[in-house]
Amino acid sequence: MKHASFIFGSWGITAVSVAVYAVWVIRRGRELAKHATREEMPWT
Amino acid sequence: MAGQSGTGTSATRRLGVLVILMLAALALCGLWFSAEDVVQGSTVRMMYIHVPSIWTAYIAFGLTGLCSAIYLSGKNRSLAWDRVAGASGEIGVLFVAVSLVTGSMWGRLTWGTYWVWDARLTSTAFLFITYVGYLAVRQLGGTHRQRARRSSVLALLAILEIPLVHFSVTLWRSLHQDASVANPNAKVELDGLMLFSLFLGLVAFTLLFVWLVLHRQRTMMLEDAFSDRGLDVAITARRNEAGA
Amino acid sequence: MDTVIELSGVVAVLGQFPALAGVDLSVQRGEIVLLQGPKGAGKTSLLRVCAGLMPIERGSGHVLGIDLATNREAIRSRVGLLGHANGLYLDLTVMQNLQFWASTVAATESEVSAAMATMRIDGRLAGVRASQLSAGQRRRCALASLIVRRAEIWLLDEPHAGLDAAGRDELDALLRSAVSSGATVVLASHERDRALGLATRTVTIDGGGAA
Amino acid sequence: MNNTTIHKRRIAIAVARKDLTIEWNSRILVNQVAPFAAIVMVLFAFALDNDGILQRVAPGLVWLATLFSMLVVIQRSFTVESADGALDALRVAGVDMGAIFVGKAIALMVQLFVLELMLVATAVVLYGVEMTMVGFCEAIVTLVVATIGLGSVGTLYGGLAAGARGRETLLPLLLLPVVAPVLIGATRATEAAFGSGGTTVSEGWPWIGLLLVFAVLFCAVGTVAFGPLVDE
Repeated sequence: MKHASFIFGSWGITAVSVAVYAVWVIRRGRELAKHATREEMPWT
Repeated sequence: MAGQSGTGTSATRRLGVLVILMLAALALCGLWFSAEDVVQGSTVRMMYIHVPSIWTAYIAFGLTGLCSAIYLSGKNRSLAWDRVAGASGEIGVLFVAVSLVTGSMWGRLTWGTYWVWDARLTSTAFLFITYVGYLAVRQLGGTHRQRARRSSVLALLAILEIPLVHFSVTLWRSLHQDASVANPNAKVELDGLMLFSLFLGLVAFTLLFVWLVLHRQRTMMLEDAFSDRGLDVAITARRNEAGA
Repeated sequence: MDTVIELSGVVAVLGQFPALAGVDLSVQRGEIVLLQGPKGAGKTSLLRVCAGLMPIERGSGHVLGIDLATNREAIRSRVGLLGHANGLYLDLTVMQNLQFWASTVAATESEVSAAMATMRIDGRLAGVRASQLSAGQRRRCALASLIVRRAEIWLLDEPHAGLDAAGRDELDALLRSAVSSGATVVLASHERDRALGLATRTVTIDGGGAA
Repeated sequence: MNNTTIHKRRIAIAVARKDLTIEWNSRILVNQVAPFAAIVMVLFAFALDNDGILQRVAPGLVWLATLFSMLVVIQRSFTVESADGALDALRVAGVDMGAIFVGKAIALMVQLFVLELMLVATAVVLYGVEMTMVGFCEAIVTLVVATIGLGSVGTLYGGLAAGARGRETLLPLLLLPVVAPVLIGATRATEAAFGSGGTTVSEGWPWIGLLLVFAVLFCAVGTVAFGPLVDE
C-alpha cells in the first residue's frame, strides 16, 4: 500500500490516544471505587 | 472480574465489547476490504478514522453545551449535568486533538504540507484552544457549585463563539475541498463498501464516546463525593479542635 | 425586639475547607455584638455569610427576614461588610470614593456631607488619595461609605486592627453614635479586651462553630 | 421597571466615570501602556525591515499591538477592583453586576479607542501609510465598531480571570481565541481603509458588518453573563 506509514500512523495515533485515556479513566474509577460506599456509587 | 469494583456495569461492559468489535470491523473494512479512491488513492483510508474523530468531537462539544444549558436552566441545578458536561468536554478535547493530528497527516499527503491556512483546519484549531480553556476554568477550584456555574456559562459562550469564529475564518479564506459526502461535486467518489466503512466508523465512534462519557462522569461523581467526604472529615476535625 | 440575624447549623466552605462547621447565631436590632475567638476560628466567614457573600452548604439562616439559602443576593443592598480590606479605590480621593458610592445608590450631596461629618472627614482629608491615607483614615472613609450606602447592619471584621489607641477610642465613639442612629453592629475581634467595652453582648466562636 | 432601568444606567455611568477618573489620576495608560504599544510598533519595523512589507502588513500590526496592549489594560482594570476589595464591596452592596459590566466595558472602550488612534497615527508616520478621505472615515468607523466588540468581550473574560486569584495567565488563553473574528475583520477593514496591497475602500464594509455582529452579540451576552462569571 502506498503511504502505509502515514495511514497506519494516523490509525495508530488515534487508537493509542483513545486507549490510554480509556485505561486512565477505568483505573482511576477502580482506584476511587475501592474506598467508596454503595451510596456514592448509585449505578451499582 | 471487575464485579462491582469500578465504574462499570453489565450494560457498559456489553457496550464496551460491542464498541471493540465494531472498531475491529472498521479496521478490517477501512484498511483492507475497501477499495482505494480513484483520485486520493490509498490516502482515503485515513478518512475512516479522521472523519469519525472530528464528528465525535462535535457531538461531545454539543453535549457539553446542552448539559450546561440544562444545568443553568434547571430549578434544582443538579451537579450531574455539570459532570456530564465536563466529561464530555474533556473527551471532546481528546478527539479534536487526535483529528487535528490525523488531519495534518492527511494534509501532508494530499496538499504536500502538514498545515494549510484553510478555513476548516484553522477554526478547528480555535475550537481546540477554546475547550482547553474550558477545561482550565474547570480546574480553578472553589466549591462544586462555583465550578459548575462558571464552566456552564463559559460553555454557552463557547457555543456562541464557535460559529462566529468559523464564519469569520471562512470569510477570511476558503480553499479547502468540500465535505466529501455532502457535496456531489467532491473529488472523493465513495462506492458502497467505502460508504459503509465511513458510517460504521461514525457509529462505532459515537458508541465509544457514549461509553467513555458514562465512565468519566462516574469517576467525576466519585471525585466529587470524595472531596465532599473530605469535607465531613474536616468538619469533625474542626469541631474536635474547638473542644480541645 | 426584632431579630435581624438568625442562623442555625450553618456550614460554609472555602474551597474544600469548612470555614464554618455548624454555627448558631441570633442578633437583635440595635445590638453591638462582638464575635470573639482565635485567628482562623471562622469569624470572617461568619460575617461573609451574614452579608450574603458566601453561600451556605448546609443549615439555614435569615438576615433581615431574607432566606440565606434561596435569596442571599437580596440581603446585600441592606448590609455593609467591612473586612480586612476597606473596599476603597486607592487611586481615587476620599471625596471621589464617597461620590462613587453615592451615585450607585442615588444618595444626595447632603447625605455625603452628613456621612463625612459623622466620620469627621474634613475638606482637607476629602481631597487626599486613598492610597496616601493612614490605616485609621481609610477605616473612617470606609465607614463613611457604609453610611452613604444606608446599610442597616454593619458587619465589621477586625475594625480596630492597625489603629493606634486614640484611633480605637475614636472608632468606638463613632460606632456608638452610628448605633444610636439606628444601625446594628456585628464585629469580629481576636483581641478580647479591646472591643469588650464597646459590645453589648459577646459571642465566642472557635473551630468553625459558635458556642 | 422603568425605575430599575434608570437605576442601572446611573450605576453604569458611575462605574465608567470612576474607572476613567482612576486612569486620569494614575495615568497608567498614558505613561505605561501607550509607550509599550508604541515600542511594539517600532520593534515590528526592526523585525520586518522592509518598507514594502511594512506598508502591506501595517493594519495587522496595528491590531496585534492593540490586542496585546488590551490584555494589560484589562488586567489593570480588574487589579484596581481587587487591590482593596472594592469589587467585593460592590457585590456586598448588591450593586447590579450587569450595570457594572456596562460601566467597566465603556471605560475600557474609551481607553482602547485612544490607544488605537495613537497606533494608527504611529502606523501612518512610521510605516508610510497614505489614506484617502473616504478611507479615513472608514478607518474611524472600523475603530469604533471593533472597539465596542473588544471592550465588551474583554471585560467579560477579564472578570472571569480576575475572579480566580493568581491565575492571570488564564486571560490570554480564554480571550485571544474569542477575539479572532475581531482581529480578522478589523485587519481586513483597515487594509481597505489604508489601501494596503491594492485593496479598495469599498472592500472594507462587509468586514465592518462582521465587527458589528460581534459587538452587538457580546454587548448583549456580557450584560447577562458577567454576574454569574464574577460572583462567588
